[in-house]
Amino acid sequence: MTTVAVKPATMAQALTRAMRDAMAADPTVHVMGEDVGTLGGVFRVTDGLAKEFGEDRCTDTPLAEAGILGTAVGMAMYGLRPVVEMQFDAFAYPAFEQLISHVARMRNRTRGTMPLPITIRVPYGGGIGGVEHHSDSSEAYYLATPGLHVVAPATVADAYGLLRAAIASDDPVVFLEPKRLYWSKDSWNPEEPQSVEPIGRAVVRRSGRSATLITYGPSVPVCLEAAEAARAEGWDLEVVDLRSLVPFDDETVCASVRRTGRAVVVHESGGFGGPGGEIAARVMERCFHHLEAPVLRVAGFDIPYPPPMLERHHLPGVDRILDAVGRLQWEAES
Amino acid sequence: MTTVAVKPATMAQALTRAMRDAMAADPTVHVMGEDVGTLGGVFRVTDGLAKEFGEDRCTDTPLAEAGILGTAVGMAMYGLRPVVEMQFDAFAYPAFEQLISHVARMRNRTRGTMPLPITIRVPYGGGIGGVEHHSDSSEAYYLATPGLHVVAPATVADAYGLLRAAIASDDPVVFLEPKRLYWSKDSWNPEEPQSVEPIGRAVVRRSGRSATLITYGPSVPVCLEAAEAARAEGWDLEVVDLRSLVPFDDETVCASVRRTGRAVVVHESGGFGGPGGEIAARVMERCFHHLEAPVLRVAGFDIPYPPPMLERHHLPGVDRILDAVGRLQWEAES
Amino acid sequence: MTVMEQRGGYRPSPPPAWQPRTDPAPLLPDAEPYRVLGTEAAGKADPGLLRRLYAELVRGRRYNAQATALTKQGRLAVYPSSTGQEACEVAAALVLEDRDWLFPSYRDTLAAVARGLDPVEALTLLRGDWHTGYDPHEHRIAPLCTPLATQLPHAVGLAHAARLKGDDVVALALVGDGGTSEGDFHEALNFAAVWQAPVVFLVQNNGFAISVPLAKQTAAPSLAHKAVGYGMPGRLVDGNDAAAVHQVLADAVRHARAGGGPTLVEAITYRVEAHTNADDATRYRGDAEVDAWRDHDPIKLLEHELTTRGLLDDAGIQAARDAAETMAADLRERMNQDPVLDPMDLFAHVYAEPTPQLLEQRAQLQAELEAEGETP
Amino acid sequence: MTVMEQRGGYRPSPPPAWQPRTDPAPLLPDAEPYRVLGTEAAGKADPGLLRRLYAELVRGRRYNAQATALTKQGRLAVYPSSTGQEACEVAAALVLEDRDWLFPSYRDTLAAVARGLDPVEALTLLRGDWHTGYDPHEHRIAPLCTPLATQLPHAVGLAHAARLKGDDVVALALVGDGGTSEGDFHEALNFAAVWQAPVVFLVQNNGFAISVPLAKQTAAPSLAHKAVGYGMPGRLVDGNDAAAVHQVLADAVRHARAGGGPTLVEAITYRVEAHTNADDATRYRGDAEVDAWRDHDPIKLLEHELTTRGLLDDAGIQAARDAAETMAADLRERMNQDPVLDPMDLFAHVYAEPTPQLLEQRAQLQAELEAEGETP
Ligand SMILES: Cc1ncc(C[n+]2csc(CCOP(=O)(O)OP(=O)(O)O)c2C)c(N)n1
Ligand SMILES: Cc1ncc(C[n+]2csc(CCOP(=O)(O)OP(=O)(O)O)c2C)c(N)n1
Ligand SMILES: [Mg+2]
Ligand SMILES: [Mg+2]
Repeated sequence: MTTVAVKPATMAQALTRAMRDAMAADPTVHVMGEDVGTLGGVFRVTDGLAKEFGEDRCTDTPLAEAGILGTAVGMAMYGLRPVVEMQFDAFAYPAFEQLISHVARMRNRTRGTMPLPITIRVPYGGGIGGVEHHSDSSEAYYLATPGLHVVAPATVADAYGLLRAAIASDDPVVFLEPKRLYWSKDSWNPEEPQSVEPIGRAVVRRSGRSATLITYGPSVPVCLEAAEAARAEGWDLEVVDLRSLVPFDDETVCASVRRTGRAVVVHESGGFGGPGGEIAARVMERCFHHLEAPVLRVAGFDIPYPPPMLERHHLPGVDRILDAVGRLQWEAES
Repeated sequence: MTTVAVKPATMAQALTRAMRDAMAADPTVHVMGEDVGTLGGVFRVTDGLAKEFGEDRCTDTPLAEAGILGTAVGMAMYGLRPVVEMQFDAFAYPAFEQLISHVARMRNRTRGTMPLPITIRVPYGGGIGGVEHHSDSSEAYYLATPGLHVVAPATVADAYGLLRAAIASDDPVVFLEPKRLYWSKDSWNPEEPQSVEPIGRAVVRRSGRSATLITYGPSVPVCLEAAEAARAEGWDLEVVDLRSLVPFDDETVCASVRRTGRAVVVHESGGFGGPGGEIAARVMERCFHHLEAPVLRVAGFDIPYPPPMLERHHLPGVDRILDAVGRLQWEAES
Repeated sequence: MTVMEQRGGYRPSPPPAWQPRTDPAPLLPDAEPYRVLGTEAAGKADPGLLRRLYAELVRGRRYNAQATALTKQGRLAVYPSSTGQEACEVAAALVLEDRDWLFPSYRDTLAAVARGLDPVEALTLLRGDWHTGYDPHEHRIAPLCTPLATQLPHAVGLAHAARLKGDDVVALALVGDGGTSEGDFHEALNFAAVWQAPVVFLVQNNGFAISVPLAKQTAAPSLAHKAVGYGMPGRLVDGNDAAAVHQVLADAVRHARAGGGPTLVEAITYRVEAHTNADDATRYRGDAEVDAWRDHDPIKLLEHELTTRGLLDDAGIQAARDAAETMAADLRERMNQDPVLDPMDLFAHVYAEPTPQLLEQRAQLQAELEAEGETP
Repeated sequence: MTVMEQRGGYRPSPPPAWQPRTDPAPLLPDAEPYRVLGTEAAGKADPGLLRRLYAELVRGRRYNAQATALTKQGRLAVYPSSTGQEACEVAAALVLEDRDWLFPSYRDTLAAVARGLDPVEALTLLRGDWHTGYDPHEHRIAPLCTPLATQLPHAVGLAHAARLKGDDVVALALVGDGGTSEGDFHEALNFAAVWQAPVVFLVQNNGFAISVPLAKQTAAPSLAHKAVGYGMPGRLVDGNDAAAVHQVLADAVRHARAGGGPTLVEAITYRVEAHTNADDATRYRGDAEVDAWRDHDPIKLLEHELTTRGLLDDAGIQAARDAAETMAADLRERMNQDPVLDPMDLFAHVYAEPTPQLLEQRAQLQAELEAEGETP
């Protein structure tokens, strides 16, 4: 056997590869959206798919998000597996009626006779210097809509594995792709055979004993960085990457918090009415007597996403996370 | 002075009266929506307004919710105060892009130079035997959208007072009208001068010492009923009616929970990602050391709203509330 | 560069790429709604088809009456009647092949029934025991759609998918005049035309969207004129003339099947009853208007044609009525039985596999019901 | 009732209420885009207007070049250039009275600048220090709108409100060819026509929506043909002929002002540069197409006309270029200064009064910044 030097791939490349493999394996998989064909998407995530599979399998649609999702519903009714790209998070909003009133409910409405295996890829979150409407974190809307799965990868390998699982799922999946991780790389090797990662399982990204950081998507690397920095303060932080918000992996999360007795939920999305409230409440309900301190939240502020030059003040960073960890009532410790 | 026997009015009538008084007091107030003019709305809440103020002040629009809200934005830009009716909660979804991307953000976008004083009336919630899409509780979507106020009256007097405040507000207000309370009556006397109720203040509807039920809108009467029933079990429950979800009255809520040491959040909206998570998390953050038990939630199930014949199983009722109260770890009491 | 140089070197050129993409003339609807009954065209119509349409109209009218009666008896939560619009409903059902798909709106239970769906299954939504009472794949009838116009992109997507697969399938989507104002109408028609999807859109212009008359809904010459803006043909038809509706739809279906792309058909009809049993139509319209339309009635029109031409006699009329009564009696009887409900269905179909959270909630409800003694 | 009785008693009647609401013929656009330059119509154009348009075109082209250059220097986050479309941008600005309103899309900073807005304020969004860099009321320019087509209902609502108030105000809304596919386009045009609002819609059909060519966007004969479906006139114009665009818009504005209702204008133009500085246009189109359009250039066209007719000489050309250079130098200099930012602005304008929750968050950020030593 010869060892080949392999260039690590970016998350964007892993996502492309996931769609390519899914399309090759299953002729019912169709990619559609604005600029996904000839251009390969504004983030180049669908690069090469139209060329390889033809424009009927990877289609540049007219510019109308409700139309995109609505026609995808019809295609799914006829047995296809549409993978829809919404160009930016805020541009999924025109499709909300189709999403809430149909995509999320069609299986239930028809007693399971008309499932809709649609994957909705949403480049999401901030930190890329995008002008207004290009940096929203819209997961709160999806969480509150029963019938959807909501998934957000944080690593290159998960981007591949979870997207494959999403496309293979018989249920609609909102697949949140952290925009600012598109160009992140890790040890994922595109030359190796890749594995599908089942939806619904959180993972401990870093073990620790002092407290648990519960997070997902773009905030995972930030939490890992915070955990490193926390060592200087004498805290050994555990980092749980949820990976999937729906279904929610109570087991992994609660096991960690029961071990550490303290938790901070971290996400970019606005705090009020955001996922953090749900997560904190769940943890409290389940681990109340293990908690040494309230579960705290570090989130985006409750404001419209700021202009690029101010976004760093909005985004949860290492300092803000450490500050929250510091407020976990350590005095009571000794 | 002579005493006159006064027929109590319904919530629907109080809402009509609030719009009428606002329109009479301020010529910039315009009511618009589907069937609000000649018909007076499918719930008759705008009854008589077109007749009294003319069709230009109370307008039957074409059937297009994004168009309704979008043109209301333009009208507000020119100095009017549109009061928009969405015919049912699920039919507000087509207007979400206008709501999220413009209504909620225009003031912020323009550094306050272009406020949008729009009131969006949403007949909301279930319990009226409505077929699919007629009974949603969509407040989670509004909560997670900074820039909106979110208000839900539970009494006839509040329906009047809060709607007047909403229309007078220089900010957009999502005004959630509990459909099944439209025909509820209480001691409100339409002949008396009425007062505006400022947005943002919760109120204790019933004092009690054992535990706090935190609720709003259609669940308020259910909680009051549950509190009555709880007396038989030896519990003296306090009921806090939030009235406004944004802004949130932490003060009133926390004062109550600090007194009682136990709390249950009750709402019809789905539990996962619903308002209850936010509320429970806030209470925990602020009252951790006063809590004898985790803050529990009684909410709708995490399912699409059920068909009429099954909705009673979905809606939080007295038994389910008492059951939750029973799980507030009373053993630790003595 | 000086002016002189420029003047010598530069010649204004026309805009390079632009050309009219299609000739609009054939897309424009005729000035008057197309009619068959009472015109020469009726002579060319297939008598068998006319008789079949007649029988279905009579049955449809009876179905509407029966369903409305069931609301009064508390057996249906609500019923939006299509009385007066039966020609559209029935023609839409009959024009399709078995393999084609029908996309009804909330008012179109009759179209589903005329296509062969059991009326009880068609009415499940309105009775309130479940959302969709049938397997859409069985009769190729999409769920009755409540959010207006949202079914139109579904029809386009399905037709497009069938075409991609090489299947000979046409989708026919129904929508009301009010529904044409929704953005989804626009987006669906545009996608259909760009994709040349085999889909036919039938707008039943019944004059009202609940209380709102057409004049407040649109300023267009006709709703069929909207077709031009998408590059598809628009057709106007007398919606109470079952033969005409059938013919116009049949042409459009044939056109779609042959790869010619979508058509928009506007049928001029009238909602004779209130919006639903819960509506009070006297608030927004007078009797005179309704009476005028009652005269231009789809059943009367076709009956007149058939009897005048000796294609139908009293016995035939009676036979149609009897068949309708049999259907109504059966419907009445079966709707008078309480449906069997299982509260656990609330959790059964939300996902392919229930989430752990749903399993917890299911267990909670189960426990509650056991405590109440409702289930064994 | 027997067949005989019926035959005697019933005469089929035509559908009672229906009649074509308006004659479609005058709504239809002409077969060819309207042109002025190089045609006889140019002789009738006001020379002063033509010279003014020319000066603005030259300034506009320079503005586009300068803004693109600023992206390379990192002074703008992104810039969507309107190079090649200056005739539309400039004509839209010049056709309005002071009291009228302009509703630009994200590409239309030039229209705002041509209307009098300080270029630095116009570019604030794209520099990234705040969303909208100006008070919309000052120049009656709505915020540059990023979500496509969503500004169109705003324009309709504003025009409608002005009319209700009795004010003589027209709204002009800009949208791209891609934007016409959105539901909001449809809903806005329909509301405008039903309300007869004084609004003009200008579609800049520049051939592309990012990478997607018009042929994948619509199958309509032209985008102007969409007007018919709303009952408003549709007009086609050569979008690189500034005189023609100005004239067609002026007619539409006059029509709206006189109470005649809305007009849809499609200007055929071309996006000469990439979608934005971040886009790579070679992925989806060839040089030949671009070159052909460079020849049909708005500045060249007008310059040719003016010089040929002796209305412009080398000195005049030079003067226009000098003015443009002055603007560019000033813009460059001012954009090279770092904007002064106050992080507390994040909380200042979310509500009229910040909520208690926002006050807490504001205090948190304040404390963080103090700890960092960023603020005093
Ligand atoms: C998106 C949406 N908005 C509002 C409604 C409420 N609604 C139900 S029927 C109706 C009127 C429909 O009119 P039309 O499309 O003409 O159909 P018709 O009732 O005449 O058959 C309205 C407004 C709805 N179902 N969906
Ligand atoms: C609702 C919405 N969807 C998607 C986008 C992303 N987007 C920005 S510009 C653009 C293309 C616009 O094309 P067109 O309307 O022709 O305008 P042009 O760029 O040619 O000026 C797209 C898809 C957006 N801004 N808004
Ligand atoms: Mg109708
Ligand atoms: Mg374009």
